[in-house]
Amino acid sequence: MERKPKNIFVQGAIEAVFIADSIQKHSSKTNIGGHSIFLGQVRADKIDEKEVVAIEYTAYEEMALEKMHVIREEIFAKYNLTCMHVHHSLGKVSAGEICLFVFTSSAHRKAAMEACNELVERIKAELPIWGKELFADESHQWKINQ
Amino acid sequence: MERKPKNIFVQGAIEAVFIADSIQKHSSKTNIGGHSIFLGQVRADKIDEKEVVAIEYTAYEEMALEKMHVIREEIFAKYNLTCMHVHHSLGKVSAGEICLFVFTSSAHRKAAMEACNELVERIKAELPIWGKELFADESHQWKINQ
Amino acid sequence: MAINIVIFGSLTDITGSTLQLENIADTNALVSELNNRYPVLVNSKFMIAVNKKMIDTNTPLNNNDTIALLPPFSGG
Amino acid sequence: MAINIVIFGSLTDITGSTLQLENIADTNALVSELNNRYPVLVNSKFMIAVNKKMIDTNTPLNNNDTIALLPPFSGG
Repeated sequence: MERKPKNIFVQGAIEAVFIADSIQKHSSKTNIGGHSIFLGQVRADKIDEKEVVAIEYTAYEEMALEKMHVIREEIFAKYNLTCMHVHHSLGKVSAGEICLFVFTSSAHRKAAMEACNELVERIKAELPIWGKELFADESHQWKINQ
Repeated sequence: MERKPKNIFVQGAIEAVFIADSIQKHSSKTNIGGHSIFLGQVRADKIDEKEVVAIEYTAYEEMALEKMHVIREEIFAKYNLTCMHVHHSLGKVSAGEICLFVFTSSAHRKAAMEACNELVERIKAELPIWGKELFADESHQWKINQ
Repeated sequence: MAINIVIFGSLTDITGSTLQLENIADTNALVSELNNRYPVLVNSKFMIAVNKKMIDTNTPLNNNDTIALLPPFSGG
Repeated sequence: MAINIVIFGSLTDITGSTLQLENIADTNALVSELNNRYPVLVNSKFMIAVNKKMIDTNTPLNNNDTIALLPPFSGG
């Protein structure tokens, strides 16, 4: 099955109610036995006495969506999944808010769990997205992924 | 820190809105960087032309809660987690509905993900809970975990 | 001496969900008595918990002990 | 010959978010020119994408190519 590139980007934080809706939609797919979800949340890290109040995300959107499409196809080829959904914030996301939502479903739990873990690693390593950590005094520092 | 045994049991299906509330509550914990969630959903398996319409769960509740308490302590000792929540249905859960909700959070994603996976495996293997697969014609078959 | 037995999962189709037995010295005697009463139990795989602790060797039973018969778990 | 450069992440603090340069034959020449204009760039780690494809060897540039300067990703 050929899949079209999907937009993964959301302006601002990802709301809990959006996640609930996404879960609810899967109740009609009665071949699913397990869902695996990863949520990235913005941490109020302290750096030299200053606290991160928000992260502002930017992306090379076109390239990120093309790359995400490739990753999606590879994950679908590798794991026996029923569905896969990825949402990433752009713009400002405050500490405590959700900036990444990865959601995989499969008949048996193992595929969903392994695919979810691999997706998160690949999203962080391969998508041209950058986080700018904003401090209360309006200074900033660029986020570094470990 | 000593933790008291918590009740993990919920009557009937676990609703998406309950999951959303649980996620939302963590927005005040700004030391969290990642949440890992597993949801078990009842599959409409076909067995000899008959379709599972629901699973009815029963448990040796007291023993399950004691065992879950031990598992919780062991997982907290093994992984650097901020929080851990487990909810399992009792009674009838229809195909397409959620019967298990495992939710772990940590500063860095790896602990949350690994703890979530291990919790799901241990819950399925070690908690005295049984699923009775109900068919439309009111016959049944006892679920077997693989 | 009375022992209370609680039964779970597929075993309830054979025995119902509770039983009370008298004069059962230990878990081996219990299994014999159960197999006597419910011959199809011989084909059932189950574990025994005494006062919520799983046992794997013959265990003496005391008055008012609670015994549970636990077929393989299938939660989740 | 005009090439359009889009810049992301930490590099925007040095160069701004877009640049247009003329008469740049290839990506090696581009890096030299950028280092000339923005000496602190020498200390920055970044990759180059030409028309959204990451390159890792010197690559000739054509009219209206879009070049992107990509510091290490930090999404999620």
